[in-house]
Order: sequence, then C-alpha cells, then structure tokens
Amino acid sequence: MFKKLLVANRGTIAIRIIRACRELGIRTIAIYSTADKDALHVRMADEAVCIGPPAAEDSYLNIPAIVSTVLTYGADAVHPGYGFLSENGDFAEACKRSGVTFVGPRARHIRLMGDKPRARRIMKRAGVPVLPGSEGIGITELKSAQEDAKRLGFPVLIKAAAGGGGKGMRVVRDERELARLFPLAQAESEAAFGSRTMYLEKYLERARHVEFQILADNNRNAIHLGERDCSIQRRHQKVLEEAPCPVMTKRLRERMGKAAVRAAQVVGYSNVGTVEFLLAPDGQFYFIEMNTRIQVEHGVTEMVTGTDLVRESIRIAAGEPLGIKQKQVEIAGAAIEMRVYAEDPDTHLPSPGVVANHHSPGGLGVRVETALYDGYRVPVHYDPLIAKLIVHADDRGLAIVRAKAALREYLIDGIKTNIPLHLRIMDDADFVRGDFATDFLKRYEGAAAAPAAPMRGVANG
Amino acid sequence: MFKKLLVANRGTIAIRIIRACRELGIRTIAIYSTADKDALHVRMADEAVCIGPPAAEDSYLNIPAIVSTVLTYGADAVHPGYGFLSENGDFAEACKRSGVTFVGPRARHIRLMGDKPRARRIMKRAGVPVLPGSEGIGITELKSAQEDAKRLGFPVLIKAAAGGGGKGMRVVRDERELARLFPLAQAESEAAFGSRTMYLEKYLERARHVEFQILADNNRNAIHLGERDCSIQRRHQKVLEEAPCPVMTKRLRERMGKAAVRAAQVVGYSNVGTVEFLLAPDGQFYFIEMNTRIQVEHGVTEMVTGTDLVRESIRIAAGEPLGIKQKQVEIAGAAIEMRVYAEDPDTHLPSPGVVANHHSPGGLGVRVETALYDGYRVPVHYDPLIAKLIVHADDRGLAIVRAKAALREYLIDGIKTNIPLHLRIMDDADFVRGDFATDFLKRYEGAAAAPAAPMRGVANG
Amino acid sequence: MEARELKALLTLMRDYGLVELEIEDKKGKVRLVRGGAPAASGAAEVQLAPAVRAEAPGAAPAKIALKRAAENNAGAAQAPPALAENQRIVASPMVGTFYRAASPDATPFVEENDSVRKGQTLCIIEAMKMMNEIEAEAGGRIVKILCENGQPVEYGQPLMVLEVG
Amino acid sequence: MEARELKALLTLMRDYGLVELEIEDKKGKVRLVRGGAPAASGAAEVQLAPAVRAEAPGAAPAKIALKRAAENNAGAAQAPPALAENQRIVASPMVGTFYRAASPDATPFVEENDSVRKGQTLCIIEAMKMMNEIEAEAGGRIVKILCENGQPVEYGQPLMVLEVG
Repeated sequence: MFKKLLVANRGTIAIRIIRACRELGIRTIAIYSTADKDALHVRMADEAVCIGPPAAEDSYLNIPAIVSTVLTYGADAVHPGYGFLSENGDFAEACKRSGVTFVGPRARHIRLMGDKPRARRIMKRAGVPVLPGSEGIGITELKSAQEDAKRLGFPVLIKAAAGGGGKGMRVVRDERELARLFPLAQAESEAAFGSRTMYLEKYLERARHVEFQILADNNRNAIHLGERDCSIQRRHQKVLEEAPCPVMTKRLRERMGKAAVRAAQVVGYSNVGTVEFLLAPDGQFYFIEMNTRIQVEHGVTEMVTGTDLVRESIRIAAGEPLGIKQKQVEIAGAAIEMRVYAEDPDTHLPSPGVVANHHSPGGLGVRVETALYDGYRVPVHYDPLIAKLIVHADDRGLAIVRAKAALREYLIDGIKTNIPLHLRIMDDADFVRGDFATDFLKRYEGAAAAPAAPMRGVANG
Repeated sequence: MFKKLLVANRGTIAIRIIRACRELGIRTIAIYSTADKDALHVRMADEAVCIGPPAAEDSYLNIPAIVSTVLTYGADAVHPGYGFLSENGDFAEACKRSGVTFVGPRARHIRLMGDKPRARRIMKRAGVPVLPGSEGIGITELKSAQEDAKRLGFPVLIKAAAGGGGKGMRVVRDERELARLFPLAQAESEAAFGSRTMYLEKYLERARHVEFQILADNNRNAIHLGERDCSIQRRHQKVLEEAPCPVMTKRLRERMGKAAVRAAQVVGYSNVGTVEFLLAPDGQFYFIEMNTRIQVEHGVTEMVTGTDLVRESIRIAAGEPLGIKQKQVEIAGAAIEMRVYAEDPDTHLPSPGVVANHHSPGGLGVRVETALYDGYRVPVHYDPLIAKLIVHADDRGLAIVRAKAALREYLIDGIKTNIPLHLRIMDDADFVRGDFATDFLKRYEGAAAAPAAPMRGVANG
Repeated sequence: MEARELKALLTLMRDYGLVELEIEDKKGKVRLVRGGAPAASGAAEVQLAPAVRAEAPGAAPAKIALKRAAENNAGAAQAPPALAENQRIVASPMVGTFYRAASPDATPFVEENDSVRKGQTLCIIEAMKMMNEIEAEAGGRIVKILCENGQPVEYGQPLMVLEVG
Repeated sequence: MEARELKALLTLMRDYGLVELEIEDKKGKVRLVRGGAPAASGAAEVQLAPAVRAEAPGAAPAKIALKRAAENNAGAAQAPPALAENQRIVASPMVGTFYRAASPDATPFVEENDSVRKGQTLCIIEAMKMMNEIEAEAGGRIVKILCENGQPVEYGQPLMVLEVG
C-alpha cells in the first residue's frame, strides 16, 4: 500500500480522500492555492503545500506545480478527485512518468473516453446501445450538422466532442435554432476545451439520466455496483442524485449493468468509473458517455451497497484485486444526495462569503460531506459545491422524509445556499412519486420559481 | 399514529426522539428547565415549554409539571428517553391516567424489572440462567449479607435492590471488606433510591457485560436484535459500547438471544428493552437485569441491524405490530459507540462551560448524536454526556480505524472531554484484539493513567 | 487609548467570546450586544483607565441562527417587558392554564389599573385539574395583564406587572 | 450617543453579520474586529459622534482551534518575518527544492550581509528536475536567509530578506 498520497483537489472530495487515507494508514499531502490557505483540507491533511495563486490554472490545474510537489515532498500516489485534473490524460501521464501512481484509470482510457465521438464508435462496435447521432470523428461545420440533423430528425442535442459539465451543449428543435446555436455551442466548446469539434445526438424527450458505477481492478475484473438516477439537473448540472433509480427493475438493472461492464471491459478499463445512459420512457437505454473518475454522487452508491468507493479506488491503484464479486453486490434501501451550492436559490448566482452559525444535521442515516466550518470564507474562485447531504433509509419514501428533516436542521449563515430549492423538491408530488426526467427542474426556473412560503425551522437565507 | 409527542428529556436523546418524530410526521413538544433555555432540543422541537428551575427534581423529574404540560399543551404521547423518568413506574402510570400514551413498557413491567431481586426470581423460575446470589426479596442486615457471602464464596458484589447507574454497588473480596462496605453501599442506595434493601451476587472475574436488544409489540411478539458488548466501563458506568460482541459466536448468540426473548416474554413485556448478561470466560452467561427503556447505546444496534429503534418504539406504542421478524435480523459489519463526556480525561471531574470551535466528524460510516453547538453552555446540573460518536464499518478492525480517524477530527473547545481517553482505548492492543472484560478501564485509572504524549491532530484540551 | 488598554480589551474579547461591548466617556456611550442570553460564569466586568468600559455577557454569534430556528416555538418564553424600578413581574410558578376568574361566568379577579392588597388572588393556574390561586406578593397596582384568559403558560412566564406601593 | 444611533449600529451588526466596528471622534478612535477577513458585502463603516476606539484583530474563535489542528502540517507557510520599510521578502515563485549553490560542492550564491546587484542569482529552486534561478529584483543587501539548503519550499514561501538600496 502507498505511504504518502497527494490529494490533487480541494473541497468536499479532498476531505473525503483524506478520510479514506487515514483509514488506510496512508499519510496525506494537501495542495492549496493562496485563496485556500484556511481551507479544511489544508488543516486535515498531514502535510499541506501551497502551490500557487488563486486562479485554478495556476494552482489546481497547474500540472508542473503539482508534479513538482509530488517529487519535492515525496508522495508515492496522487488522487485527482473530481473536477480539476481528474479527467486530464496529460496529468495521469505526467504522474506515471514521475514514478508516482495516479489513482484512476490509465492515461489512454482517460483520453479515449474524453473523445466523445470515439467513445461512441467503440461502444457501438462492442454492441452497447448508443444514441443515434453523428458518425465518425465529429463535425466542425454547420453544413455537416444540418445533414446529421436531417438524418436524425429534430429535436437534436449539440455536444462538444471534448465536452463535459454541460459546456457547449444545446438542445435545438428546428433548422433555424440549429443555424443559430451551432456556432454558439462551438464557440463555448473552444473557450472551455480549446476544441471546435462537435457532434449531434438525437434528443430524447422525457428521458432519465441513469448511470452505472463501475469498479475494475488491474487484472480486467470488472463489476458494477448498480445505478444512480441523476435526472434532477439544472442546465445539465446535477443537483440531486439517488440510488436506486425509482423506476429501475431487477431485469433492467441486469441488462444495463451488463452493458456498463461490457463498456469498461472492452477497453480494458481499470479503477472506478461511471457509464452514463439515457433511459427512455419506453425502457430503451442508450450509452452517452463514460466518466473516468470518482463522481460527486458516489456517496449514494456507497450507502446502498456498503462499498467504500474511495477506499476501493486506492486499493485497486495499489495493485490489489477487487474486494467484491458481482454476485455479492446487493442494493439495500434507498439513498439521496443533495448537492448544497453556495448560490442564491432563486437566481442561482454564486454567493461567496464567510460562513456563520454552521450547524450540519446528524443522526441515523444522515451523512454530510463538507469542507465548511464556522468562520470559513467560501472563495469566489472555485465551484460553488460546499456540501453534500446524503441520507439513507429502508425505502425511498422514508429517505425523502429523512432528507426533509435533515434539510430543516441544516443551518448555514453568511452565504446563501440552495437548501430551500431542495426542500421544494422534497415536497414536489412528481418527485415523491419518482415521476421525473432530466427536464424536471425547469418547473422551478424563471417565472415558475416564485419563492415558496417561508418554511418553518429553515434558517437559510 | 400520534399527532403530538412530548419529549420528557433533554440532550442527545431528546434530539434523537425529535428527529424520529419528524420522520414520522409527529409534532414535538420539548420541555426544559430554566438552565436549558438555549439547549438544542428546545430549538429543534415544534414547541417548547419551560417546566421549572434547573434542579432535575423540579424540572425533568417533576411528574406533575410534565403531566400538566401534556394536558395544557395537548400531547397524545410522551417519550421518556433514557435517564430521568424513563424507568419510573409512577410516571408511566401518571401518563396513562392522563389519557396519554407512554412510549415504553407498561408501568408494572417497569416496576417489576426495577425490583432487581424480584426480577432475578422471575427469570430463575423461567429457566433463564441467573448469577448465584441472595434469594428472596433482598436483604437489609449485614448479618444476612454475611450468610449469603459465605454461601456464595468471595468475591461478591453488593447491589441495591432498586439500583441502577452503578450506585450502591461494591465488589468485596473478604469478610472485612464486606463489613466495611455493606453499610456504605446501603447508605448510597438510600440516598439515591430511598431504599435500604440490597442483594448480593457472586462476582465473576474477567466477565464481559453483554446485553441483548429486545423489541416486543403489544401482541406479545418479541424478537432480539443481537447483542452489544458494554464491558468498557468506569465504575459501572459505560464509556464505550460495540456491536457485535468481539467474542460472540453464532451459536452463543442464538442461545443468549433465546434467553433474552424468553425473559421479555415471560412477563408479557412490550416496547424496547434490554436484557443484560454477564458472559464468563468459560462461555457461561447469567442474567443480571433488564432495562425497560431505550439505552444510550442503542445506536450501535441500529447500525449493524439497520433497524431504527426509536422509530420502532414509537410505532409499537401506537399499537402497530413489529415491523421485522426474528429470521430477518442480520448483523452486518461492526459498530462502536464512544460516549463523549464533558469531563477531564484524567481526573474525570465534570467540565461544564461554553462550547467553542465545535466541529464534529463526518463522512462514510460516521454518525454523531449530539446536542452541542458553538456557543452552547454545557450546564452543571445534568449528566455530562454531551455527544455520542458512532462508527460503522465492514469489520471491527476497520471500525476501530474509522473511530480513530473520526476522534482525531473531533474539535470541541471551551470544555474538557474524554476524547483523549477514547483515542488511548483505540490504540490499546488488548482492546484491538477484543480481549477485555469489565475491569478493562482500570488500567487507565490513577497512577497508571499517566497522560499519553500529545496526539497529532487532536485539539481537545 | 493606550496600546495596553487595547490589549486588555482584545484579551477580554478573545477569552470571553465577547458579544457585548460598552464604551463610555464624557461625551457619550456605545453599547453593542450580539448574541443571546447573558453568560452565567463568563461574564466579565472590567473598568479601564479613562472612561472606557467593556462588558461581556454571553453567547457566541452561533446563537443568532439557532434562535431563529426556534422562533416557531409556540412555548418559548417571551422577553419580559421593560420595568420601572417599583414594578415587579408576577410569574407563573408552574406549567398550566391561566384563568382570570374563578369560573367562566365569574368576574375576573383583577383588571388593569386595579389596586390590590398583599395576598389578594390575582389569577388561577390550572395544572393537572387543580386550580392554583396566584396571590399578590405585595400590595400595589396591576399595571398590565400579560396573558389571555385560558392561555397555556409555562414555568416562569410573566403573567402580570405589579407596581408596588 | 443617541438611542437611535445605537439601534442603527445594532441593526447593522445583525443584518450584516458585522465583525468590525469603528467609532471615531476628535478625542480618539475605537476599532473592533472579530472574525476572519473583512466581510465583502457586509462591511459597514459608520461615523459616530464622540470618539472612542478599541481594536481586536484576529480570527473568530472557530478558526483558532482549526488552526491548531493544522499545526502539524509540515508544509504550512510560516508567518513572514517583520520587515523594516526598506526590506523586501524574496518569495519562492513555485513549489520545489531550495538550493543555495549551483551544485553540492560549489560555494553559495550569497551569504547573509552580502551586497547584491539587481538581477544577481540568489538561489535555485529545483522543480521537476529543472533548476530555476531566482534573481534579485533590486540591488541591496541580503539581511537574512530563511531556508536551509535542500529544503522543500512551497509557492510564496519566504526565502530571503533583501534590504533595498
């Protein structure tokens, strides 16, 4: 097992990794930008090294600075967490070249899955159902987009070949929208990923986002740990996730799980990963992409399967075999994760500031993953995700009830958060019934999002 | 189901009950003394009523004031929690007479099990193994104690017939000690319980305290949810509990569990209860007493069985049948509870004060039950139990590792706590091996308890 | 203000989690309080050389939010009304129901502005079906009645304001 | 100080979660700071009539304990030394290893009290096998060398104190 692991991240996932390392007896090095000198991960790690100024490109995305820290301070493993460099093949390769283990898949798998059109081709060839869309290596011209759209039929989804995080993504419903939005999406993709290559996918109405957690060791043993329903999204950004998916059946789970494992095995994938599908109302499912890292929402899978995914990712990277067999995987109860963002619940504008009166919920079946503490200043420079509230209960109905009780207990002052939005979701009849798709949150946007009546016991502004 | 439940308690268990009620959709009334006006349970409940001055006999033990609150504010159920009036038959009866449901067993079962010599007689008759000891209704004269001691052989344990909480309890190893300590124990019993009736039990060396959780509905269906090992005690006060017991076997669990269920059924017991045994090194076990309430350490059973005991206690009190059958009870993984006391870890003197820098641990498998918050003043008037840190993991080894990591994360300033003692226990080779008995903590007492070297990352004073 | 004095203030603020500060000189006075109820033992009253005075009862800011969460509590005792020097609160000695008269159709024991003798019954608190008469501790005048007839009251809840004398 | 002014101050404190208060008049000034960095949007600056000033810098109590937990961090940047007006910190522009000489057997680039020219090499930071020369920004005198040869340094870590001129 490793002796010293560098946590190449910040916030909630850095805390999560440090905790896993403590349990494995591995020392940790935190890295931080000057904006994060008071951050909790800096305080919790055994060592902490300042690697640059606040801008992410100069610190958390600064590969030379991070590799230099590894070499100077003597780490033998690096965990990238999620976001930042977690899906950067160059970083994985730089780690390998420096003789340190990257906790994640091989660089070529990161690159392969990062090239979305290529991933689609490989999956199609392997017999994994793929959404109808652009063929080949992607498109750069509006003309090609128009041809593909004609073939697919509207509505279609424009996506960036190097995409992620909803950037460069647009739903278009006719020729005119396509002509207007294709250049826009392309410009967004160039700004975000430095790539003008796009592709089109048939847009499925009322589909759910259902993803499967994959665990694979270095000896090509791969299993899945069931699915997560991540349909509750705002502009392609996940807000709430749950496991299991409310409409999942045992039979469908077997079929989708098999496809997900096949997707991982066909490329010889190792470590943790997630195969994302769209699940259509008719029960058909389609591969959309694979994420080659631990996900924000891994916690709900941990709650229902009892498997510690971060621990497993580190064990597998150290060369150990899978600790669990497919047959042993059981889904027990239901879990819901609510992402707590430092943002105005109505305008969705970020709300940085100094945290006051922090009081997080606790008790049976309640898990909080956060990097907050009283007096902590939420910086403006990074993702507004400040906490993940995860609840687990015997069934989905009880999990919702538990989530509501926990949300009502949660106190965070000094900044605004989206806790009121989560409370509204928990009271939404469609959500409670499990009847929703990726467009669910639109009902809480704009004019429809009149603030709910002040809720009892909720002190969040 | 009930509409409004009065929580006749404070601190950790009041919080626990309020959370359970929120999940059941039951409104709550908190009661509080003037010393507790800023307490968390007052803030979390839907309503809160001040019932008297700080002294417990005038507030939390004040039956007329509590019943008056029930009648005046209109509750239809009362949950007594643990401590205070939870094992007071008069209180259960007063509730019943006032037409409100007492969440717990019937008054006569509380009284029966509160009379320890009588409980021993009943269990013996029912074929439950009972420790050799005084026969009949107990003893009040030293002469009788001397006769019993001669028959049993030294060492023997003096106990109060109305006992509980270690009061009036003494181990004596010869005639001289007996003559000296019997009157002392008797005086203690009189002061604490107003009773001079004592009894003797054979004192078992190197025995473990192993108790079984009972769940019984109003239709005489009773099951057990496995055992807890509560051997880590200081002066008969539990400090740390775990489930399962490290030396338990499947066969022994079956035998002890059957005896525990029989103990409950023979008297027609209902609601939650705990049957306490001593487990001798030779594998023999002996009934010592039954606790007719939820226990402080119920959380470890919840973690390994997945059963919400407080929810069950309320459901059963409302007349609902058991939600689980004996065959469905499975013990998954291992859980440890560490009681956090506001006390000096070396001198064990209480340490009231204003809590600062409160930061409780979190993450996978970590549960905190506490009534603390930053700026809260721990009052001098009540039990020093301020938090329960509960960890759960796949096996006992991992649970210990997780407990250590969580203890290192725990920050409580402004008062002293016994967190350093828990850290020492986690590093104790005998504890790690599971090789301990009720005398375990003696090694950390007095001269042997030289303070450990300052521990890294622990900020507790 | 000397550095030493500042240091003393600083130390006080840090050591006592100061939420109240009172500064006074010939020209004026500033007194600022943040947080909840006064602390029992943490209270500090310190005189500093030239007309500066700090006072520090109290709870940390954390209380503010937690209190807010409790605003929904029906039973939480209200802040007692501001009193003149010769006025006293008549507080409820128990939890129960407040009645102004001996029976629903009887006239109230007292009205506002009524003069009362020491020992005169002012109201009744019903607790566990028992009617407990609350008597005037001293003679005087009932300035204000703070509770409605039939209202539940908790221990220590102000019932009336009595002006002594 | 008028009640209205106090009320305004209190309201400000509550509404803005105020951690800093400054009051000033002809006779003096009081400045009180509790909590971490100044609030971004909540900052309030209020002028009040008569002149009192106290000062209380420093982190909110919460920070103190959390900081204490971090004392074990090997890498946490030290507090920079106190500087005279003409002194400057030479800080590391990157994470790496600090070397005082070009090779193990070479003489150090500079010693304490050495005079240096602008642009003169002061030390080397090795990062990813690259030797990065750190040059003097200005001419002057090396007052203090703050790191040991071969020591790991982080971004922004003070390496030397340079007295300019």
